[in-house]
Amino acid sequence: MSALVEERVGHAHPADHHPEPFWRKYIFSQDHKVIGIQYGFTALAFLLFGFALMMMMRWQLAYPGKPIPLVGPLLGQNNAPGGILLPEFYNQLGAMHGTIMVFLGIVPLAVGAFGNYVVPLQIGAPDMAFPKLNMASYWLYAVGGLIMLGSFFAPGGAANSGWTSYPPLADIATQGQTWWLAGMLFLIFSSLLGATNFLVTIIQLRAPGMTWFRLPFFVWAQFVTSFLLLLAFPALQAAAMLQFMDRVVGTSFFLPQGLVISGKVLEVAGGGSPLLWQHLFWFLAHPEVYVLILPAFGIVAEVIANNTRKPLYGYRSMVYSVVFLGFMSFLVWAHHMFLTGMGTVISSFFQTTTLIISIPSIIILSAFFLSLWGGSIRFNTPMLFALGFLPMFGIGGLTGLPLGLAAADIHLHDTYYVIGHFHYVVAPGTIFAMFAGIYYWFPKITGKKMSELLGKIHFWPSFLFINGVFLPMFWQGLAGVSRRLYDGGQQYAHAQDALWLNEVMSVSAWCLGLAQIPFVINLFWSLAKGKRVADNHWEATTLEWSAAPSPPLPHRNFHHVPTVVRGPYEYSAPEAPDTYLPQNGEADEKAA
Amino acid sequence: MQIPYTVEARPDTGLYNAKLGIWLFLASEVMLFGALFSSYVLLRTGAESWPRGSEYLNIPLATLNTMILIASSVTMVMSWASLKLGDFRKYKLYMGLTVLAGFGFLIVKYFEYTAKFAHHYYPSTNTFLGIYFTLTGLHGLHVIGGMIVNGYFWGPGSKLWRRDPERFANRIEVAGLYWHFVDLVWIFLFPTLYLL
Amino acid sequence: MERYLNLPISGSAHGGEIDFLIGLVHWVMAILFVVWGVYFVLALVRFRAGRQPRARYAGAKGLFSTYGEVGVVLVEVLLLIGFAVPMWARRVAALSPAERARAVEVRVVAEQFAWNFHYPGRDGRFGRVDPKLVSAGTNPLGLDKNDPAAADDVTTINQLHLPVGRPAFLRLSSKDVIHSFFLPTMRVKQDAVPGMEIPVHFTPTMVTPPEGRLPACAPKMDCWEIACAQLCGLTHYRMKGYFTVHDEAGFQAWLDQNAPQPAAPPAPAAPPAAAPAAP
Amino acid sequence: MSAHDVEAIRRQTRTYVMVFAALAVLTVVTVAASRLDLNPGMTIAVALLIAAVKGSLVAGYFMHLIDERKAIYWLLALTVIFFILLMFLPLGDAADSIGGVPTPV
Ligand code: HEA
Ligand code: HEA
Ligand code: CUA
Ligand SMILES: [Cu+2]
Repeated sequence: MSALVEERVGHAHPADHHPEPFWRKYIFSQDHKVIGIQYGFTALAFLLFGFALMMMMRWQLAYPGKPIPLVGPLLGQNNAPGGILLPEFYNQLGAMHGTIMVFLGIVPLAVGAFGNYVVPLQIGAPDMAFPKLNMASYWLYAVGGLIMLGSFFAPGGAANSGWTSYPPLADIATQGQTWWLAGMLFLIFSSLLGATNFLVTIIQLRAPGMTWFRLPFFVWAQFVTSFLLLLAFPALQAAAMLQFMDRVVGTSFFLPQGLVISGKVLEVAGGGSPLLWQHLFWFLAHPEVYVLILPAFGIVAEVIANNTRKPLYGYRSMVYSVVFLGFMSFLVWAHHMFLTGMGTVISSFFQTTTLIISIPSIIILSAFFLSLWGGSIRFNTPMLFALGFLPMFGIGGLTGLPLGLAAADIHLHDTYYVIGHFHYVVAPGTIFAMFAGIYYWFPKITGKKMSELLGKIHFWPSFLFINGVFLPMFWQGLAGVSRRLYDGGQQYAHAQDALWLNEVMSVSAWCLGLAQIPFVINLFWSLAKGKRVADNHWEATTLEWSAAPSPPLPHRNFHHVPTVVRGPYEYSAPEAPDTYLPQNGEADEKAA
Repeated sequence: MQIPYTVEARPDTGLYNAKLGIWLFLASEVMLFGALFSSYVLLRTGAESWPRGSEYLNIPLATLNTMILIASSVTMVMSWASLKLGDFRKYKLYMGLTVLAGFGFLIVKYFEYTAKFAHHYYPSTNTFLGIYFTLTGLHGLHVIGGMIVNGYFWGPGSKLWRRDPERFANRIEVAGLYWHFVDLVWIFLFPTLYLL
Repeated sequence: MERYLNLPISGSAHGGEIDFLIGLVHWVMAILFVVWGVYFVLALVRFRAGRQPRARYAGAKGLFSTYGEVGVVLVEVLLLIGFAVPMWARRVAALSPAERARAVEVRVVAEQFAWNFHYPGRDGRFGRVDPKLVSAGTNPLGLDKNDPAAADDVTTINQLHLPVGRPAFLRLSSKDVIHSFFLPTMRVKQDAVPGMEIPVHFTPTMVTPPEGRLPACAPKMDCWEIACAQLCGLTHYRMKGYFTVHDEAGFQAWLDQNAPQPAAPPAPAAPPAAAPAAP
Repeated sequence: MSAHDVEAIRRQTRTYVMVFAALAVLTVVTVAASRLDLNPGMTIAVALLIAAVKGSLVAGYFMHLIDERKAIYWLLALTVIFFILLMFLPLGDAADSIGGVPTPV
């Protein structure tokens, strides 16, 4: 083995010797760590932007028709005359909030940033398999993001047909929709390249001894995620192309015969099918929601194992569950389409698969809960966010069950119940996991530690207010309040009793925004002035902590290739002197 | 530290990185064209009537194009085999032919398209023509992409041969896999669009 | 459970079972949540580092989770086979001929941003419609006034009236984009997809109380409503209609009142029962 | 490169030429078959069958799939499963739909 190590070290990358110019090192970098950080900051910025859009919407929902204070006058006459949001602008904000949060915020953060930074380190690889492609992925993402942002300045503004872009509405929408499609094509291409890269990296570049069942759960989660991206995204790619053709060239793939728009017969050939779009869209978008959650599972697994100081409960069954979850996620998509005229046979199929897919989720969540048993739990900031994730994902997941039963979905479909369901999984769920990841790996990335005090000031209000935003949504949804309503339901008699909640949710959302200030301060302050910490600050077992310095070496990560001798979570093993046994064997040799 | 298995195969998988990479990418391409085929089938079965390809399209030209693409696939695989046999000049010849065949294909396609436009057949005319232009257009883009890659390996990219022949042969194998896939897609497009 | 879930009143024959299902699932959810929640809090307290300085390597033992998971699977199977699937089958099954004969048949045509209703009138036959005849103000359905079957057809905008106790058979379609036809009080929701016509049937079992009817209900925001649940454009948020369930006599009276005046067939009069524009 | 390998490659190139011939012949056959006035179902079946054979030849020989690593087979099997789902579930939904074409009269 040592010969191999020797040989690889011998081939040291030329970059180790020549200092790279600034643009090679930080802008068009091919180092997975720099690319990961680029992804991270870009994605955080988009998250903040998506949140900002939502804060404006929440104003309109709480105080319909009142001018938005401060920002209102800046939005322009076309969008918000006198600071009052117009419905067309509200719809743009809604569609772009969804798109930005999903495709430009969470996925790039969860996969692009954490995946990129951590996966090669955890498997003991010097970099991703294809560094140039990695760079291309990031830049395609950046271009796609710019197109999305630019679309706000298109005539008629940004896309306004929801993030789902259902035709015919999207087919006849203003130009922003074309920009949306173009932007999506870039993002899709970026994700496809990224996914390919991850898969090759994980399959090919595992260090000696790193067998499949010694992979940290985070790597497994990223592995399955990449498969989802690779095989599901092409369906949206195809759909986006077809919609693009409909809008630009005048085909009618999604337009049936005899449409009458505002009293005029639409001059198209017709013969298309609006439901075709929905099939293609959800063929992607359902796996996509697992793309949002699996990396979060991965992060939570790492943080929980580390901070309970004991092995994860049922690591193997978790791995089988996550693989099964990934597979099944291709089989449930039409649970978003129960009300499109679905017959008994197909609806039974999709109801069954939907309930089946809840089982592996339950197994994983139960494993997290049971992992706490017998632990010695350290309540540091990453752990708080990881622990916060558990019940929040639980609520989100549980509320998926009534939606998965078609008969119950009759009442709940397209109401705020759905909004509540998925925000519980993505916001206090995934976003909390992302925060856990940031606090957890920050010392690895910078060699410095984030402030625990500010971290706690970040966590507790966030936890409180995020529930204040999303819990009332179930109540509204059960009353039958529809989503995507410009005035939050003012028009409707059946919404009246639940209207007062709009203000509660909005105030919570703004407080949630304020609660992020300590985080932003903490992030930048710790970057500059954080306390220096040891390489393995959390006394962790996985390779990124136990075998690499903090920060890891540019372009090669490790001083020499680690050799893996055991599973990922050997904490508090009875025979070990320490509370942790690193995955690589060197520590053992040193001890011997 | 260099990235392992860029040239030699990893023992347990038996693959070098780029080969696994291209197959993964092709898997996503299968899903892309699969989604479009699926759209085609759904639109066709939902349509009241559907024209036969021959009502609009020129079968002899398309047959010619099929032959051209098949031939280019052979020259492509021969160029790789020549490298394996260490015959760089043959490689150049075969690769050059492959790129030329790509041009031939596009030229024929150009005549096909302009003939359609001359008859005022546009993508917007009906769903059949819409899907015809979309599928062949996307396939055409793939051909162009392949030609750029192949052209690069025929020209400036071939310098690698002298430095690292093994690695160069791998690259040609990978480029070949992509090119054959483009051929394979056409093999399905041809009957679905023209003959049925 | 369903009583505590803030559901609107339910006035249709099948509404009760949907509410029951929603209630049942929420029971399952509540049990899971409480059991795991209690465990969670206990575990955090019991195994905090201060109290448990060194973790136990072996961790949780026993088959607690396996039993739990098997239990959940069984419950889910029961929910599916026992309730969800048969309920859905009843929702989408075709009406029996006998019921079809008793049913009130209405064509519902959605458009940006209104609901058009088309009753066949006394002859029980719908007049011919043609997209080319659509004119926004006067003939939103594109009804061919020269078709004899059309002569007695009743059309309304944003006003759906149905008799109690008889099945309603709605044929749902859309002129432009996808809308979703939502009657909260009936537990009915169905997308209206252009290019498709989707049948919906349900039986109102409750007459709209006077305070829920126009015009009495409007100032107090107490009406029985038709909502649009699918984003369909700018004023999706107020694509609202009114919905009234009458007793049989009241329904007939309403129909007669709104039947077209036979005197002037060629002049397409304004739709008889145009709703007051949404406030 | 050993003499053995060289011989193997030479043998392969002969195969390539044969495959080319087969592909060319099948192309002609499929065009000819489309001219026979078979019923529509048959026409589609024949055309797709021939395309499948041609496709397999390309994949098997030019892309070396008949002698490939397990990982690739697994990957392609997975892709094929999802491809089939994507192909047929939407069709199944259309067939099972309670909605119909609008029949106004
Ligand atoms: C990360 C994202 C994510 C995740 C993980 C899920 C998970 C699930 N989703 Fe969700 N879903 C979305 C994101 C997500 N969803 C989005 C974005 C939409 C809307 C899109 C749109 O229309 O715009 C949506 C919509 C949606 C619908 C369509 C609703 C409608 O439009 O009418 C349905 C229907 O079946 C559904 C079902 C489910 C199910 C059954 C799960 C299951 O996988 C959940 C399984 C998990 C559990 C069952 C939890 C187990 C809990 C315990 C073990 C106990 C917990 C204990 C404590 C809390 C203490 N989802
Ligand atoms: C991943 C997905 C995601 C996430 C995270 C969120 C987060 C939030 N969402 Fe959203 N949402 C969607 C996806 C998401 N949403 C989608 C898909 C829709 C449907 C759209 C449609 O109808 O088409 C939707 C719709 C939607 C609606 C319904 C609108 C309507 O129907 O009209 C509402 C209403 O309140 C809402 C609110 C919120 C709120 C308050 C948050 C908050 O939780 C946000 C919290 C965010 C943060 C706390 C981020 C803070 C960022 C930082 C701290 C970064 C710091 C930056 C630097 C250091 C550079 N969302
Ligand atoms: Cu019509 Cu929303
Ligand atoms: Cu889903």
